[in-house]
Amino acid sequence: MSGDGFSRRQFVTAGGAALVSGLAGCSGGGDGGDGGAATDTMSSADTVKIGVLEDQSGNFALVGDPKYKASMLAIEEINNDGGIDGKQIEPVARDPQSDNQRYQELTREFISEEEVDVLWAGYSSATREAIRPIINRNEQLYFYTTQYEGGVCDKTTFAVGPTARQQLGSVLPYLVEEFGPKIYTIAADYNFGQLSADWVKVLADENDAEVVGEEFIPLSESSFGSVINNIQDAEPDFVMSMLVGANHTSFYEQKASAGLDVPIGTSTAMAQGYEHRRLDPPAMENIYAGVNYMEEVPTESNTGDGGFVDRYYDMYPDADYVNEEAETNYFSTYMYKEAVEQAGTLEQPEVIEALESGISLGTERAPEAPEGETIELDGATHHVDHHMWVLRADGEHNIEEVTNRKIPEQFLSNTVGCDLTQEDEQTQYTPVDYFEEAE
Amino acid sequence: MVNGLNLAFQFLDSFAFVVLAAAGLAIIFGIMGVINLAHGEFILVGAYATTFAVTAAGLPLPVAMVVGSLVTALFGIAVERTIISGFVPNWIGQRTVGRDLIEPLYDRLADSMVATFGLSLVMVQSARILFGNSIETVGTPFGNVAYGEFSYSTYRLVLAGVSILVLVAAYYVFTRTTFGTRVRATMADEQTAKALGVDTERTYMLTFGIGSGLAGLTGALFAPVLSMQPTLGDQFLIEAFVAVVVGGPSVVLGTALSGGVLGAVSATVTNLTDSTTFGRIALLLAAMLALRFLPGGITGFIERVRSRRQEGE
Amino acid sequence: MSSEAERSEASGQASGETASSEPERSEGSKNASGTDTTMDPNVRETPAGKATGDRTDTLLQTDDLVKRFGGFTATDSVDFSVDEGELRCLIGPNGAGKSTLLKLIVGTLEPSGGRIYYDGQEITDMEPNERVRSGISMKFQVPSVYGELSVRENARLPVQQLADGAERRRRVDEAIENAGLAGYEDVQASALSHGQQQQLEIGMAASLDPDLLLLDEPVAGLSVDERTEIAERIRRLNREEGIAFIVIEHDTDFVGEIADSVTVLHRGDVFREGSIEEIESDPEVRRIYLGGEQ
Amino acid sequence: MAAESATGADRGALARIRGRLEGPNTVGNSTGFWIGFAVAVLALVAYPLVGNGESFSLFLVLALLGLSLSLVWGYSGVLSFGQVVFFGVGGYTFGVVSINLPDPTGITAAALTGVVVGGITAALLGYFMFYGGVRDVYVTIITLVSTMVLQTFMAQTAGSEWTIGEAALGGFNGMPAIPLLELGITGVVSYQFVFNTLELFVPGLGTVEVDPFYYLALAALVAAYLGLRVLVNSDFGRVMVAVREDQDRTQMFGYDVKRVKLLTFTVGGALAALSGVLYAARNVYIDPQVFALWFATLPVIWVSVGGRKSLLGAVIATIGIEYFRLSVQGEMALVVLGALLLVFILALPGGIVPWIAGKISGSAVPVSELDDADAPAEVSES
Repeated sequence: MSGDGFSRRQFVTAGGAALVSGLAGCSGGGDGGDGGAATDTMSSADTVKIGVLEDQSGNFALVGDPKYKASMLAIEEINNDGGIDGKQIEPVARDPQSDNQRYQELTREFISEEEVDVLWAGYSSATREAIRPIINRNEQLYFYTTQYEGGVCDKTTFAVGPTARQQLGSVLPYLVEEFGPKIYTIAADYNFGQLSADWVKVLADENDAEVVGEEFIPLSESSFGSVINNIQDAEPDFVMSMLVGANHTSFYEQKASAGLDVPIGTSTAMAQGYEHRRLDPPAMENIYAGVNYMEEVPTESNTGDGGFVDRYYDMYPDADYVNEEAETNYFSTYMYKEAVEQAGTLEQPEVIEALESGISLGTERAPEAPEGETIELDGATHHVDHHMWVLRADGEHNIEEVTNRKIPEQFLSNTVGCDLTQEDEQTQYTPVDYFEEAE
Repeated sequence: MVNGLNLAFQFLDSFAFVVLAAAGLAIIFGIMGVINLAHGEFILVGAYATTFAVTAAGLPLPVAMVVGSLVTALFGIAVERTIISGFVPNWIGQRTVGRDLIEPLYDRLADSMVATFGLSLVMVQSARILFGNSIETVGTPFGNVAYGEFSYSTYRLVLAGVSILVLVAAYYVFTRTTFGTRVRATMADEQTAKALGVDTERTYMLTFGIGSGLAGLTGALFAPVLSMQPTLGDQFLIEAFVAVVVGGPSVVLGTALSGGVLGAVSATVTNLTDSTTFGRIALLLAAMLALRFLPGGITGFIERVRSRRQEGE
Repeated sequence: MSSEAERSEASGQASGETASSEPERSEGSKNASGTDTTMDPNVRETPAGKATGDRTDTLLQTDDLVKRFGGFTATDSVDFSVDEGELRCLIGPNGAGKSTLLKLIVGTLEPSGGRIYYDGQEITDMEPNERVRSGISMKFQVPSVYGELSVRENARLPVQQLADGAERRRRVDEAIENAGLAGYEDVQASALSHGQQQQLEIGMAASLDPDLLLLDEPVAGLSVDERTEIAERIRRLNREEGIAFIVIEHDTDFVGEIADSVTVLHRGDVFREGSIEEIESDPEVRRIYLGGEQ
Repeated sequence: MAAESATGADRGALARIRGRLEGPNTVGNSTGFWIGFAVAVLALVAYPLVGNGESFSLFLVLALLGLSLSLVWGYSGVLSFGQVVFFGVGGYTFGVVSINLPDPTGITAAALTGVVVGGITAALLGYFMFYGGVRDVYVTIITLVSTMVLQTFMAQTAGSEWTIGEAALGGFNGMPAIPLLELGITGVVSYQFVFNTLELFVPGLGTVEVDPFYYLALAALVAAYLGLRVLVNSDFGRVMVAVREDQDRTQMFGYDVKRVKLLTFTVGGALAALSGVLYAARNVYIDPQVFALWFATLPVIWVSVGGRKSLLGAVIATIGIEYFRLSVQGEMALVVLGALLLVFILALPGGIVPWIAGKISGSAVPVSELDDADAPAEVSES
């Protein structure tokens, strides 16, 4: 891919070209059902096939597009730097359009026909759960990079995004200390929102705070008059918000215009959908995001000149924002490179083994992850001990750092005892099985 | 804790949302018989046009809103001329093949549904290609009104007021003006209306334009309050259809009444169960029951009651 | 809004007449069968077969039948009866309530008051399709055959409930032949002429072997020989199959050709009843017809 | 006709079968049609040898959903958005029952229960509407609203309290870990159709591994298509078409129009549920997206583009549109798809297959060649 920016016009023509090849349909090149010795085309013998399925249209395009762009950036950098173990990376990318049905079909095609060596796919938890049966059946090495509710202990899945416990664990204690113990939780009314709300209860118990109210809002809701009134009625010290999606963004706008100025801790706002760039100030004033990464994270490897942000915008001049998931796509590609070079082969079981031997970025062998310091991939749980930041937006939506510290993934390792180096598993654990206060 | 004023404000909020969501559709679907699945995208055009008028052209918000509605009205007329009435394709057809290419979509419910679904796919994706996955939102004007420990955004109350104004204006235009009578005559029986000298082509065009303009106005009014994304139209679609159908034959009055009923149900249940999910499900179930037990919709029911009372039974 | 026009035009008439509780019987009307008007349902047992010649049993009886649309009274406490095998014509100026009466009998309209008896049972609240099953069949004012289906398919629909296999085919062919549509079996019904559609619809209604066939202006808009054809058809059905008829028709010659007796409806009530000669010679009838009355 | 000879007898039987399959209510009644049909089915049978059977089977499953709407809308005039409701109910029921009874008998029972529960749901919704005098656009809107109710409700069933026995409904993330489809009786005979490969010896190609689920879906689709052809050409089918054309007139021929609509709606619901069961079995997963508005609109588009009054049109259009929708890529994909829909419905309002049929047979109405399909060995007296 040429070095200059991947402007929209080029993308459209590429789309057109893909359209034509696409018409040949998924039955085209594939050598059909015969599972005999794969008569690989020559190119795949000495290239690394990386499959990237990220939403560039549909409901999750806003947060999915940066993920796609970051993967392409990492791949281009590695290729320019000699590739993996001397082999150039051949990216295989299609737009699933935020449609779980397309994810399933494209995952099938990427595994059985394109025969990708590794797969990055999916923003929402629903998408992960939709394709995990296909991943498990084919024992396909799979990176899931979105921050999520946590608890997935799966032999071939690497959930390298931060978990709800890590994110809420970074922002909630600070807010309790800073503003007081009374918490009001508002969350999107689906799995992620409900499990995150359970984690707020667990963390409140650990930090002797108290959840005075909890409210779940359907993804399709966009008027928050009653929610704002309930918050005012409960008079909490701060609010924990795990709202998700386009419709929920309007909560922040409506909260500001209703004059509700209680501090709000969040694990989803600003870092994923960059609301502070899209809404008019002071909508996001006094919002505290507990995340592993945002474009404004002040580390040398991120905002320093020639850093990750600069390189990202060099490649995509008209990109909107470098969000949390983009960084995870980026550094996890380097983790994969490390693992393949350690394993010396593309065979997925060996690469998984190398990944489980503990890959860390920020050492002399591998560049530092944009979120800063060294971060390690924990072999047993396939999760990452992230460098967690708490960042606050002021009246003009400028982002300032509040705290930052390393928070390891504890739920799967300590509480559940998931150790994939010892025994294979493909289950998702939830806090309610282990903490009674999460009832 | 159900606070009277809270409940009232929430009711106004739901009422304004349902009525404004259904405003344009009441005319395009209610009066003209076109099931417009791209209704949400007409609202999107109004919202984007208003936002750009403020951010790019620097116009004050009220002026930008008028611009937003007009742009959508013109867009609506363009859609009507090309797809709905097939005037342009037939004009071309006459000159090339010597016959009309397509038949108008009026009163062809299923076909208009498929056509407008295709149109909505094109509009959402084009908006994404041209303007990206999101554009900057304008701020919400007017502060808030505080009462006790609560406060409510003044703009939301203004929205409720405007929604009533829109209804009154539409009611006046469509029932008390000669233009209104011409529209209803054309829709009731185009042939007879044409025979009576009504320029039905122009009436169809203008009526569709007004319907689109109203949808654009809804987009303009909600622009400061919603996040500007190509898929913002989806949240209006179901409420709009339900309100129009539950409203019944006398379209404008019906939309107001169904907006009231559905708004009340949604606000009350949300308050009682403290869950917006059940508030939304209650609204949908209320709509299903209304459609079942009031076959002619609310105004159909009123019509029957009035005529039965006259029978003196 | 739509019923606006109807209401204003009718309001002028509605007034006084219906106020009296006891429906004053227009003098001179005699009930053709001479039996007491109020039927005692359980006394009369239903005849086994269809009595062809026997003219004494009342097949249909309406009691104080009322239908109001808002303020307008379409039928005003009508007492009306038809005997088995009787060919009754229904005439009267427009808006006299003829079509309304038919719709009340067949059940597509619910009465505002009064009762309807058929073949000894009360059918006031019976579903329309149940009434058809018990022997009442109707041809609508606007010819309504299934345009997209062929003539044969149209003819099969009513018959398939009654017979299968060879018997069904015989009846289908018979219905098509009687409707004068032999050779048109595979033609799409919408391609038929107006007259042919009328004939087909009459054939379909008749093929249900009804006891009572209601025809709403069967010859409206037809040529003279088409009218005689249909008149002949009705008479043959009446004589050979013993089907009783209620036929609404303005054309008095047509009525003269077929009617056993005639009922004149005026302002929603029975105005005169009798043979065609009596009706034609009655000055009162001519007056209300020719609009002498303001 | 003269006395039948031996060959005549089976020709008579064949003609009788064909007689039941043909009639004015279906497009394509000529021998040429049946030859074309046989060729098409053979092509589909051979497809996995050439193309990827595993992914193509999705289109066969969705074609069943298209057929269900074609029956309900095309043949009895009820435009329903609710087919995806029964599709989803069927799929979820299959998931719940099979997770709780994961052995072959249990899974087979789960499949049947899914279809039955889907049919019952259709019957209940149908009774609620038709016996309440609800007609035309109101039916469409009620079914549209019912999909929204289910989507909103199912999306929030994520908590642990929303489990039925072992099966967690899973809320927005969908129901995980549906057992692999294995039909039969435990211990006696059973075969696993999903995530399994079938060795076929094909002369000239050697042994080839194909996806058995593809053939299960193909068999279900062909059986459903032929079954519906028999239904719509039967006496009941004639009443359905009469109800579609003019329900008031049909009532006056003594038919209980409400009951006819309810029966058709229930059969359509069961067929949609069957499609949902196969969908959930194939993907080993089902989520509330199946109740989403855009998914509920797809069947209407398939049937409109394919041809409202043609079962074959629904099948061909479903497979064609879904194949295209899935394979076309790039940013312009949705724009192209939207534009195509617009052009198709404006240019060919009647749908493709009736248009083609019209072109082939030259006359507007596909007239059946057999003069009378009831019984070939007729002896005409008159």
